[in-house]
Amino acid sequence: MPRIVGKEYKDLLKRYITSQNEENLYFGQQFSREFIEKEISPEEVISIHKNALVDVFPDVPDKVLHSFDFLIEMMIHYGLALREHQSLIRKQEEIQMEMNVAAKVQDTLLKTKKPDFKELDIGFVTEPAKKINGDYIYFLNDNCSEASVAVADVMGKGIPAALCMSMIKFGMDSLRNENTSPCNALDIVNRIVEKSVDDSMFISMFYGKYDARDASFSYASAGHEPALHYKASEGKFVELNAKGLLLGVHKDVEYEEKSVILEEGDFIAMMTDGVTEIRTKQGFIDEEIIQSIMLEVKERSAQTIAETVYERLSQLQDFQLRDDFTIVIFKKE
Amino acid sequence: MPRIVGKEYKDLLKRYITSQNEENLYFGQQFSREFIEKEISPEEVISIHKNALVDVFPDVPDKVLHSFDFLIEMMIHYGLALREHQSLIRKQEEIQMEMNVAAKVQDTLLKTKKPDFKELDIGFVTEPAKKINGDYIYFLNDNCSEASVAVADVMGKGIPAALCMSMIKFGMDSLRNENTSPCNALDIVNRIVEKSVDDSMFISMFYGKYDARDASFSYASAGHEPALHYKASEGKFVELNAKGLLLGVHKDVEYEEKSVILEEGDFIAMMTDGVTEIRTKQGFIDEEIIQSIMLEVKERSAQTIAETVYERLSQLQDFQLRDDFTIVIFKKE
Amino acid sequence: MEYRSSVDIHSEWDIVAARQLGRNEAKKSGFGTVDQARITTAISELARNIYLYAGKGKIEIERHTGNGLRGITIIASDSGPGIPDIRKVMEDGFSTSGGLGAGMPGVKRLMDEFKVDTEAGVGTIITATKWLR
Amino acid sequence: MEYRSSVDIHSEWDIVAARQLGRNEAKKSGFGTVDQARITTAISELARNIYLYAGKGKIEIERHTGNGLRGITIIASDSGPGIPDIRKVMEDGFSTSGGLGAGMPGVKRLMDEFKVDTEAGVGTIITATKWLR
Ligand SMILES: [Mn+2]
Ligand SMILES: [Mn+2]
Ligand SMILES: [Mn+2]
Ligand SMILES: [Mn+2]
Repeated sequence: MPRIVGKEYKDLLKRYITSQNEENLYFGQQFSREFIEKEISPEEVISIHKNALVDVFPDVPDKVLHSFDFLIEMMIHYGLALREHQSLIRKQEEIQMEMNVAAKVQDTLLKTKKPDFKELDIGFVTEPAKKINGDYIYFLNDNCSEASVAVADVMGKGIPAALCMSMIKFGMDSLRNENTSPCNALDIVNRIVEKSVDDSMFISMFYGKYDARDASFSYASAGHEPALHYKASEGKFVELNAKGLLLGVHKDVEYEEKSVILEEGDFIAMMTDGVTEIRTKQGFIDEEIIQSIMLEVKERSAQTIAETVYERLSQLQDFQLRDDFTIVIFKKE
Repeated sequence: MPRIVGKEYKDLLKRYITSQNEENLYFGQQFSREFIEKEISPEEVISIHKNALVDVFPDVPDKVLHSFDFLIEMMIHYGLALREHQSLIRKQEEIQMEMNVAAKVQDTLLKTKKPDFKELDIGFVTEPAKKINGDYIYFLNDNCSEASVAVADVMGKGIPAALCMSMIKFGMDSLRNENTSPCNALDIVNRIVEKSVDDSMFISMFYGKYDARDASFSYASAGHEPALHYKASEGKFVELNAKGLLLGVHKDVEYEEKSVILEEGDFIAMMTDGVTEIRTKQGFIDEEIIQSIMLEVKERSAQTIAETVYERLSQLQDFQLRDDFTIVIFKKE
Repeated sequence: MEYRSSVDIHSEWDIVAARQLGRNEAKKSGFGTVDQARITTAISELARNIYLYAGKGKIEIERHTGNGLRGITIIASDSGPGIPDIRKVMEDGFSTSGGLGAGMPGVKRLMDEFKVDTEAGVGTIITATKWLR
Repeated sequence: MEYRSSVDIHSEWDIVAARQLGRNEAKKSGFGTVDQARITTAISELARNIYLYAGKGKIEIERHTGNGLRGITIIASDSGPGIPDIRKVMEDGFSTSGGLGAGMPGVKRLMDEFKVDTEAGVGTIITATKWLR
């Protein structure tokens, strides 16, 4: 324990004992912060105090001095808790840094290239609620006439979700060379997931495929949120539902496949539940809000539509996402 | 502040002031733990102490009492640090739980089956330094005459490493159906890694393949620690080096492939740098320690050899691993 | 009934004046020594923040008396730059390691109720209350 | 030169005896009040662990004197079940929340050097030293 600290403490204590004014307490407290920064433990503070008191007031009764020895003993465990605290803060900072690196690795690992496709304008936004994203978008662009996308949401957030996701990525990679249908794609990914993860981990996925030859959009869903089809001719939205279990539940699942034709100005919005199940302090928002936001900007680019939905909904939530947020727009030009 | 606590404290203090014996300090300290559990802050302890002292010793001088008021003021920031500590511990527990789930997911995702192979006794230990392992073992057992293993170490530890590892797993999965040579296996995995991760992420890998038809062990290395070949006939170890860059650096790398013949009682030890670069407070350990540990138990099973190395080296490090620890033993019976 | 008094913060000495006012009011409200020290520390932190980050401002002390709940409210207001990222400022873990003193999470812990209103370029009002139990 | 003395641990009262021995030896070594209390607390934790988890054992105190380094070593030994997962026992974060007291990380912090030897079914020897500065 530094001697200078004891000297300074004695001076402050002496002044306070002489006249109990606020100024001395203010400086005393400022001084106590330095103590904490210098990792002086509370039992040392008591000991410094005891020595200062004896100096200031030499005839302090023995009983009082004994009482300080007792108090020092009482403070030892407080001192330990404080030192543990300092080590925990260091640990916490390490974990933060690790999460930042992990988020960067995830970005590179899962990067997917948006197809550059004539007649089809593609836009998307995907934002994690915490550092690490548990939603996932994967684009496939097999040949010059087809563009596909898989939108997935891993149950749970954070690291466990991220680990599962890299599995999906490599499952999807294995589809690259096959010109496959939506229900077939889900079937293949489902087998991989079922084999690789345990029963507590589920993944929902929407798979959509646009075929430029007949302007058809075919889709299948593994327990995922329905997509929305904006019909420009009617100025209305239609929900695109397709039956199918979540990925990873059973080995053999029948995925229903459906299709619609896209007219000029039509678009498809594929989302995760982080978009549709937004909660504010007042409760869940009405899903129609999403449609009305999209209606406002329906003439704009696919990317603008996606970004507008994100900005408006994140404002509604005071800019604090409770779940990962992902939206993909396929718009027929 | 509960009144009962004050009463009990007063009794303890009174007894201590009367006779300064150890018993009272022991009970006092036990009591102080309860204080911490009840979240009684250090400034409250000083206040309890002051009140008890006045009770025990009514003619305590005013100056002493003022000094306690000063001490209370000094303790306020200590009290805040302690409460912050309690909230950090709760946060830490949350992260721990997430890590536990992630570790479980990783285990399931990366599970590999040790080949059950006649003539070849296989043993291994892989222990993460933190919750999540950045070392990886992958066994392949293509047919009845060949058993292969890949031992990998992702640069860095923890979550970022775990994300990369699932990529390696799916890279290896794609080898399953090819009866490939070690240098070919490294070449394929290198291309996947190079494509998927950014330039700051490197992976070292040792690939070994035992062929029962001629008792040969062929191997290749991507910047990995050399393996050790124990020659029973000479009672000595030989290092198995093979040239090759780390995975993920360049797209096209030539991996050197070599091979040795295993005689009865021979074994190969493949390790990560978490085994060979062990540091104690006194500095790095001499690598010969590993050899002398293995010599001691060379007659035992492959699993016992692996476990003995782990136990001894972890003791040398005071049971605190600084890096993930992985060792695989292939022993000719 | 409510008694209201205030101290303008222009210099470091005004921090001491605000502390003194708070301690007196806390004593009048019937708070014990430890709670007096806590309320005073909270005032000290808020006044110091005004002095350091806004230059000047005001600390008001409201003493709630009467039959209902008794307690003390601190209102710290300034026309400074505002707090750009409240989430970050309210985060734990830096109050003891850095030189920032107890910081906002500390003030929140010292009191029972805590509220921040802030707008960039307009200023900040922090309201914190402690009830007598 | 080294002075060695010891206390057998069979009952909770022996914990007090071990503490007393440790405090006396620490005082003789020239440690101040706070360090005396720390050494005594470390002994207390170790003796309590013996009492709770091994049933019986021994606390030895070695006092290092002479021209070189001066200090005190505590050797706590038992023939109990051993510590199954030392890494877990050495982990931070549970000493204050649980009812386990300072635990092993606490003892390590109270002293300057710390070493555990343990084997399942054979027993545990913990050695901890504090140097006089
Ligand atoms: Mn999710
Ligand atoms: Mn979701
Ligand atoms: Mn590593
Ligand atoms: Mn390593």
